[in-house]
Amino acid sequence: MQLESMYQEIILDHYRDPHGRGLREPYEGESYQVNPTCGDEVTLRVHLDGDVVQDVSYEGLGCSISQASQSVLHDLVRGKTLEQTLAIGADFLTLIQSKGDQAVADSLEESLDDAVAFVGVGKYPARIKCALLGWMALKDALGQARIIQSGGHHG
Amino acid sequence: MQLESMYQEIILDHYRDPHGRGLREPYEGESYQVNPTCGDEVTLRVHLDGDVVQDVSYEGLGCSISQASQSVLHDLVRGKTLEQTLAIGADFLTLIQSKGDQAVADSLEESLDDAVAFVGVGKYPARIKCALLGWMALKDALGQARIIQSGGHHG
Amino acid sequence: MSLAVDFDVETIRKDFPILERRLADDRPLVYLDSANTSQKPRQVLDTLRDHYEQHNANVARAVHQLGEEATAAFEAARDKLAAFVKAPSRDEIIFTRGVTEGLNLVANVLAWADPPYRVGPGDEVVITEMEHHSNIVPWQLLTQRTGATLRWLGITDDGRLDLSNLDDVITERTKVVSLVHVSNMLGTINPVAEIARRAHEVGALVVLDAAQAVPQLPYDVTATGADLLGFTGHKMLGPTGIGVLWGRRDLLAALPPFHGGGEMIEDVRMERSTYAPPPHRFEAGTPPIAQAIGLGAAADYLSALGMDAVAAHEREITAYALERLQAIPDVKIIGPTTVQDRGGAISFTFGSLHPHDIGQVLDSYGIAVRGGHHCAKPVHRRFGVPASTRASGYLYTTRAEIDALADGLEQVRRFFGLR
Amino acid sequence: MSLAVDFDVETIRKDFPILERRLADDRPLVYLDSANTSQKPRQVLDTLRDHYEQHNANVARAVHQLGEEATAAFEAARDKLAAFVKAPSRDEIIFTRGVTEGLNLVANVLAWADPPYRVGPGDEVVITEMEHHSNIVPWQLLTQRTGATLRWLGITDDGRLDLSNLDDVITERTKVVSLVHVSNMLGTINPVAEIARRAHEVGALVVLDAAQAVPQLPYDVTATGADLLGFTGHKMLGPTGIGVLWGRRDLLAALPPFHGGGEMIEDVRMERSTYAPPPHRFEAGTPPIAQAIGLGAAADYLSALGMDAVAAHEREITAYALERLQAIPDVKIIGPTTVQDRGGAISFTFGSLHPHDIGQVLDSYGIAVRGGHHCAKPVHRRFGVPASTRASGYLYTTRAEIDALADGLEQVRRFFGLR
Ligand SMILES: Cc1ncc(COP(=O)(O)O)c(C=O)c1O
Ligand SMILES: Cc1ncc(COP(=O)(O)O)c(C=O)c1O
Repeated sequence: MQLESMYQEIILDHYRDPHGRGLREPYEGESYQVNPTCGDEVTLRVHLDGDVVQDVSYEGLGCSISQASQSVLHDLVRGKTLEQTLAIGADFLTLIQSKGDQAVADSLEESLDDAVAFVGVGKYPARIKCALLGWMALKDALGQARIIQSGGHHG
Repeated sequence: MQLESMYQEIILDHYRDPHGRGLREPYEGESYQVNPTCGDEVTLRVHLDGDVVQDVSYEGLGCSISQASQSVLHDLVRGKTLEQTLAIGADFLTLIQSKGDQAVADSLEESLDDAVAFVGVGKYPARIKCALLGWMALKDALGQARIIQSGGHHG
Repeated sequence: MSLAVDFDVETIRKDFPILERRLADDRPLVYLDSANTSQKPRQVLDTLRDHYEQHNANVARAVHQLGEEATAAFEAARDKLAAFVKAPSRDEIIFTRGVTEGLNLVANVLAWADPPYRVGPGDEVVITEMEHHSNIVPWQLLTQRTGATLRWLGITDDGRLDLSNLDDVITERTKVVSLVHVSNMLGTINPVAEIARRAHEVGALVVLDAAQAVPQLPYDVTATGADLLGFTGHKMLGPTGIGVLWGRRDLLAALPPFHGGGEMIEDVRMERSTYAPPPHRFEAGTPPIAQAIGLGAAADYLSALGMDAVAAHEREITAYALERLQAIPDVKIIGPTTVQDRGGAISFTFGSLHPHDIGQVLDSYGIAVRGGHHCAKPVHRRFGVPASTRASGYLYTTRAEIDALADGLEQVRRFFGLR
Repeated sequence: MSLAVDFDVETIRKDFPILERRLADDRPLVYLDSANTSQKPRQVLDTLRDHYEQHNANVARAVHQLGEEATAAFEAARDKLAAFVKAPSRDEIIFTRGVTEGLNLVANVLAWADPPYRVGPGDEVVITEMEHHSNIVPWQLLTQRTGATLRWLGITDDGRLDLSNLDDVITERTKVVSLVHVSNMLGTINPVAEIARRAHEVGALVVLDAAQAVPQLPYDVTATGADLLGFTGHKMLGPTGIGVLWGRRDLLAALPPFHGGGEMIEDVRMERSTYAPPPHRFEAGTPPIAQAIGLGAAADYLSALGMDAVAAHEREITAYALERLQAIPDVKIIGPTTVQDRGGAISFTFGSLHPHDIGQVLDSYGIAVRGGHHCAKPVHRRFGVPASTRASGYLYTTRAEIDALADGLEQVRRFFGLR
């Protein structure tokens, strides 16, 4: 049945039992993102230690896909370097925009791990934004954090 | 052929040789009317003597139908009382709005004389305004003239 | 309902080609998103095609045969719409793209109007918390740009307008009261005549968003008490891209133009222009000609069925849906729970499940509902939910489709293991 | 023209059902009013019908299958139109009702924009005497309402823009220069890039009315030098009720919304709202969904033929018409008399005969032309005539139809006994 191609078991698991939820201190970057179509929203914080993403904390309202995607995001980027994090984000975007191409998913398994389960979402254009909401917030929050950091370096 | 049902010989005669054209003094009412769709325009004056329409003078730009209709108007109402003039105007409107009904034309022959030739115009909605432009100006100019007259009575 | 004798849903459904559509997994379509947009009967589609294939030309401009035919059909559509909502004059029917444009038209010209209609600093505009964004944002823009103040009526817990402070909100400072006749989210039918009475007492104009009302109810614009009123063609079997703004004739005649260009003029000089009388003053540019003609055909279709019968069917199907939905554990309806003063849109929550997830599972069974904020975020905020699921039927909706929805919701529960 | 190899008018005509129409007296239709509105190929009509019968739903709102299909088709139409005019980004394509709405959109938001775009007291807007009313009246309304000043470029006796005083008219005070790319009355193709250069020198925005240009010429928005540019679907084989406003992405992002409501928002609270990025910011309410999809099909149709071939055919048929018409005694063409920098509309006078009378007689032979001021009164005034007759062909127009026009004019002469 079609439905399972979007709602893979891993996604439902993350949805029912999200990892790392809640907003935590300290943080260097914070972003609020909203999906105008459905009103879903997320607030996401990043805590950097030098070049390393020490924590991603988040809170918000949304569907299973957006909630699970944020949980997966948390797992994937914690402990990664900035550069690795941005690369993972780019890979996730590629996955979601692949229109559900399993070959693309397979090729990204090393980078994305569990998150390749989201490949099916790409077949549902209306849900793509749900899967990306947290990742947009991450990119935005990282941008802020780097400005603060570079400000720190210069000052 | 269709065309002759609109352009009856009488209409073409009036068009080629319009009666009473030109703006004259004295006058008590004047009206300027324009057909927004085609830009045709007419300026028309009425000269009343008591209750009687002594003269209708006019000038303007327009197609054969509007020109001929103004010429016919001039012939019809000169020398008529105000009340007769308004009745003739109402009959002309009925004729034009009859959608080309020859029975209506026949019933109005006494009142409209030559002007029943315009019955065919009623079949062409886009041309109805052409035929009525002068008559709208007449109604407007008469209204003005009566205000002036009644002002005179009171004053 | 004696009126519904000729109203046979199965016969009606045969007029709607899309209802034969098979979706993925060869499922039949169960279309319960009619408050969003209605489906179109072949009578409307045939009219569109016939117009384009036989009579297509621009209107009010050409003396040739096609031009006369197109103009006659377009203006006949104006007559049909005037009759459909019992407008006292055909010149009161302005064709717009939809109700959103109609409401923006009103909000814009009121900034430019002469007194007493002009909205300026110190004036107040009153709306309600129940409005669609299309009846909120234009007034926010107007009041922000003119220095006027926006005020609003609230909503009671059972989804009715809170009129307890009506006389405090609508005051001598109020210039405009604009509200929705039938809510697209709560379903509520508002007591518009009562509110209009208060508004007119203080000399305010009354504007109605009748987007959900005209498709569902026998309509008489003057009975509403409104001065101006908009609705939208695509929700009443008509094409997209067309709507109507109705306004009192004397009021329209006193208002300045909205957009400039095309046939809205009387004379144009480089220095200045004069304008045509209504309705043309407000119809700049080539109008949506084919769409107006198509909407005329939609009005014919509805009139042939009888709007009393359409309304009776809507009530019946809504009552059945309210009953079935309320019987499902964890379903909570937002808005009136009986058909008393209620239209056909039913919004609800289902446990803690998100409307996207509910809609996605229903969709896998061919059931089309809307999930989200339905362009009515403030109402959702009022009820403390970010989004809801909405089911809305129309004249082609059957009880079996409501059953499918109820069964579908049980599948949703199973799929997500709703706790 | 090597490009025209695949361009066979007789084959093309088979795609246009209306061209088989028999008029009164069983005359075939000779449609020479395409500058007013074009006819529609069955490919466009089939697309419309298929959309309504198989995929109809509202867009950007629903997670169900029909909603996804309708949204995908609507957004694909945006891609097609972006490609058709070589827009650097799809987000630069705003769907409007037509060019009139597009131009009004621009004129309105410039009243509300932040600096440097806002038009206010002391600022100047420059147009030309050659404009369609749709590119005059919006700027009159803007300048009247904001206290700005309207100025314009004149026309030479042979129907070209008079650029001799360009640097005096476009000055440091100029905020906007808005002009027609191809005149709907004179046929003139204006040197828009040259004028845009001067406008940009003084920091003014350049707006183009491309209503006649996009249907006839291979188009590249960036090559025009425009900042904003509008065109209309019904003149390029598309449905009525749809048009496009193109704008530079960074410029659109800096402009405030036009109308409020529907999907143009990011968040709505009763107190205030925030807005979506372009293009959605400028598309309030349910858009003309089916019409946009239909226009996409029209763009496909034109692209398949190749706009170079379409333009070559237009030039060829225009050259032939200019030649035939000029050979008729008493016919006087208003505007350029050769195809050099010239589009397809040919306006003319015929002795002292009124265009209504000319058109009526031609119509009795099945020949459809336009008579009147063609929504361009100032140009007519400039040439000292109240009205003119206009013949305009398109990709389906044949030489035989031009012959029919020339023969028809001789019948007009006979009928009225032209002296
Ligand atoms: C040059 C020009 N500008 C503007 C318009 C107005 O187009 P629309 O009526 O489709 O808005 C037209 C056509 O009528 C035109 O030819
Ligand atoms: C109550 C109400 N108002 C306004 C609208 C907006 O209608 P449209 O998008 O057709 O302009 C809708 C429908 O979406 C509605 O239900």
